[in-house]
Amino acid sequence: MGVVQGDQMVLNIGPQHPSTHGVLRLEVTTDGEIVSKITPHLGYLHRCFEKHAENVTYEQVIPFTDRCDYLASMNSNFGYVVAMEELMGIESCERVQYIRVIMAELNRIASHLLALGVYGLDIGAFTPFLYMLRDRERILDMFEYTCGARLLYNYMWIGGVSHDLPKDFEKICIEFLDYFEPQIDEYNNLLTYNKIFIERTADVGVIPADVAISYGVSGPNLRGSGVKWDVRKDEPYSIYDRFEFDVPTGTGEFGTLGDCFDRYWVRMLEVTESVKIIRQALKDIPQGDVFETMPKKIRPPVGSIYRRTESPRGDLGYYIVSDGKPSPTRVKMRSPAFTALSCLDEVSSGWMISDVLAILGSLDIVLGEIDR
Amino acid sequence: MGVLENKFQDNVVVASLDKILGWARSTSPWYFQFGLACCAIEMMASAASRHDLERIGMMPRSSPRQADVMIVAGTVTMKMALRVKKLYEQMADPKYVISMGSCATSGGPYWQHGYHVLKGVDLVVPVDVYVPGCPPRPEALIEGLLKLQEKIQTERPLTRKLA
Amino acid sequence: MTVDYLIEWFSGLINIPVITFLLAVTIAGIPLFVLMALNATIAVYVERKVSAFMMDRIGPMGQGPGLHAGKWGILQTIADAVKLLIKEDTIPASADKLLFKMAPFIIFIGAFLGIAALPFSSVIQVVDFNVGVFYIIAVGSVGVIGIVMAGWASNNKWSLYGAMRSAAQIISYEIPAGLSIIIPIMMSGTMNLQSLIEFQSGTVWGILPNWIIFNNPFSFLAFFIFFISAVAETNRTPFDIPEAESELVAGWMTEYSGFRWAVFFLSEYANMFVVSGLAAAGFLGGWQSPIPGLFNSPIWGLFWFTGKIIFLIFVMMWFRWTFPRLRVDQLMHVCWKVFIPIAMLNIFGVGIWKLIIG
Amino acid sequence: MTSIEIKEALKNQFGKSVMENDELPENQVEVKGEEWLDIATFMKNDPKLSFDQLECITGIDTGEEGPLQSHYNLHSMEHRHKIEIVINHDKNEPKVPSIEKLWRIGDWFERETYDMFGIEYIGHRDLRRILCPDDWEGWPLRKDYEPQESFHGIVVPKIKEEEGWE
Repeated sequence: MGVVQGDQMVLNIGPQHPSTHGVLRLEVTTDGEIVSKITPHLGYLHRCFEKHAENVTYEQVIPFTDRCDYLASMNSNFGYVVAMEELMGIESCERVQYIRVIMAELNRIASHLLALGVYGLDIGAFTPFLYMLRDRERILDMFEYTCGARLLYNYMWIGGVSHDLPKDFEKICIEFLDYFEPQIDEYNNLLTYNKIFIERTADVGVIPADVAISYGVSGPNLRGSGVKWDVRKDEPYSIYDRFEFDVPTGTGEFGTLGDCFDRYWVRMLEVTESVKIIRQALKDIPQGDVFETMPKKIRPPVGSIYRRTESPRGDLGYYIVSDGKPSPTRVKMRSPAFTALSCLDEVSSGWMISDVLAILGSLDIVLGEIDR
Repeated sequence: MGVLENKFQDNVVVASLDKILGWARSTSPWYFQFGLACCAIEMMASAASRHDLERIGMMPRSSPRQADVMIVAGTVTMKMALRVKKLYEQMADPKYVISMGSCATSGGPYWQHGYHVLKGVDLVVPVDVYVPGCPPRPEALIEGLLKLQEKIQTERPLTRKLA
Repeated sequence: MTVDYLIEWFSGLINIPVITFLLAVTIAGIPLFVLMALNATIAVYVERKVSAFMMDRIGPMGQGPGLHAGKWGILQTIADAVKLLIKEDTIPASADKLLFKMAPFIIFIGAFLGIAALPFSSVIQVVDFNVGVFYIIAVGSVGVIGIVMAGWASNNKWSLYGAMRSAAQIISYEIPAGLSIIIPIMMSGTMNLQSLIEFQSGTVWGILPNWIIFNNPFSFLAFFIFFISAVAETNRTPFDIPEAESELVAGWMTEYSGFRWAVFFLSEYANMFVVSGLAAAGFLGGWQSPIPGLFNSPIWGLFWFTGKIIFLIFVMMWFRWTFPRLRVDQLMHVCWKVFIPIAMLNIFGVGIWKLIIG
Repeated sequence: MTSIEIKEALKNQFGKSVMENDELPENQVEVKGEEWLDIATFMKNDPKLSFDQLECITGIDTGEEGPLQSHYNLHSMEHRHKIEIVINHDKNEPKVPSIEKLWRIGDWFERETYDMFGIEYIGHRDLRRILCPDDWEGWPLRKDYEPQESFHGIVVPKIKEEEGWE
């Protein structure tokens, strides 16, 4: 445990703790229930992604990106292939672009469902978590039907995707969306509008917009603070500029702008937006060969690129340096969860222990991505 | 346990008592919520509605003291290895370990250049069942747990062991 | 009651008061203990099944290789209990060993003594105190001493947090619970549980049974305050902050394993039984039939009383698997600023009601 | 503003500290390490530039002959423009002023780069390793890094090429 100094007590939350979302250790200085300082200790899942990336070829990096953000592997893949295609100056065919968007948005729903469910669990509600996981399973089924894997897909390749969509995918996907949309109301009735849930999340852990930007907080966490920033809209990549969707931002509905409830609520709204995008994409998807634009040899020219994409957790950036050899000189992943976690100390000092875990849950961190 | 363990000669009574104890232990292996990485998500999926680990009597516990099975779900790093060992030591006997996924078994995809990855959790704690896969499907995990239950049933906790 | 009969019967055989008393108490205690164990076993099984059905799962099904836990997993909790009995009893090196060992039994005694005074039927009751209500409330608060002992002795920060939260919570919620249970006492004019239940016979407005909950609006409100406070006293969601799994790992039970931990579990379910029993006796007519005038024999009484308890326990489970958890300050807020003032006003209201109407 | 305009603005303000380097692509600007804190302060506070977001700090080891590099990706939420700053470090004694007071995320990014490359940030309030354990040896992402043979008694099994496990 820690050192006791006067009337302050040091409490170690983690590395093994039910609600640290993985193996994170928080060294919390408390005065009774009130928290005065938090020192996060990372690295319990440091799996040397960047070292591996330097030692394997460009295509072989993709499976490692899967394992970084294991809740949204499609989006991790997407970021890497978008950066690589830009570095190589190639463009994949239309069908591939549509398939990628559909997969990425489906995975965004899956990831948000888990985030929302686990957040309920952090607050103490067990049942919504399982309801959301139940619906997430159906998304995983569709992924499995397409590429054979449930969690880590290695689906998006440079210039293409590993498998074309199955013939009846469209039908299955529409069926799922029709089933899923009414479910959102059920979650809201069960969890969102629960009085206790609102009491626990509204006004708690407010991140003002300027603090959020200074800490590099991005994605739903930044939008929860009222900043309308979405890479899909503001720096469109792939074919996101063709779809109509809103960027939901926090409104401080039950409390202050930028509190835990706003972050939670933005995620819930984003799920609906993703459904919209998928419906549009399914309507317009052209026929074609998904292997058509895949380069035979991947040997990007000397140079470097930094490209960011919108993963469910925020701006997922890849910095890739090539020196003309078959394997990259450097691949750096700018992980959104890493930046989100960094503001924990500033946001949660002065709150109670229960609130710290509520704030941590609302940031939706994935340790695989923080530690890489 | 302690007091009674391995104290008795083999006979009919002890054998049937052993059988009852083995039944009880194998029927209620409570697992330790110990998610490390990607595999933890599949472990959660196994416990959730579709696969439902509770069917085979598994209940999650978050304190090591009350758990019987530690499912090492995910990559164990050097920084974590010492903690894994400590948590294992904190569990009360009888305790079992399942190494879930190739990372926990051997380092998995990270075995070659993973300077910070422990090459197999069996370097720090004894493992009863290895479940392969990256990550193993929930079905695979359940199969591993059933194998563990079979193993527990063959144990004879009361019978004195031959030297 | 039962104890009195036994003492009378034994004194016909042996004429030494101490021995007859001890014999009678022991013999009366065994069924109580069996009841407690049975209650915990069944309640844990039911809780697992109820939670599973609420979550779209199926719960324990007794599946497994070779021998398995029966159809629908009905032997599941028995297996759990046997396993816990033979599991290693770990005592942390830095723990206060004596207190660590004693704590589970103090919690157990608190729950055990409470059951002794529950009126299962007009003839089945172990001890019929003339201050039964007061007695149950009093022994119910013994448990908190055990919890604080457990939390302190474990020498673990999670345990300490859990114990401190628990002490604050249980002591606070005893006040609204106590203030609300005064209302049946005011109306019936007795603290004896049997007379309290007898008071509730007959009908009110011709249709509803004359239970105290239906008697007047104040008592109706008082029941809910009592029941919610009772849920809080048993440390269950949404008031489970002392053992909040996602915050405090397992709260004050963090360091306990095996048998000692099983005793905690036993006591938790026994506590639920006791508070539900008190709610049933005080507000829901105890062993009175819900259809006035019908099914009123003592055997039916046993059925009605346990039925009401089971229903209340089910509601507690329903709470647990539906609601999120309150924060510690919100918990105190609800108690001191909402429940206690309302409970006080209730007493006042019932007094006026009695003066004017009844 | 475009990258070229930003570069011009920086040159006007700092003159020689902003270096001419034709090898770099258009969106990158190389600056002198010693002046970096002043340049960064200007870039953050100047209303025309107003880079309020530090997106990423990337350390790069360019090989045996090449230097250690730091790449700072900056972005302005207000003007929606971006630039990449390059700083070259001496490999034997990589030092650069810390900018964690300007952009709070710089704190963790700098700690990460320190952890991986051993670049020292002068003026950082709490420069510790962030991912590796505190008693880890070496800078893992440098090209000449050799993994540790044992860590707190845990022996790392060595892998020989082709033969597999030792």
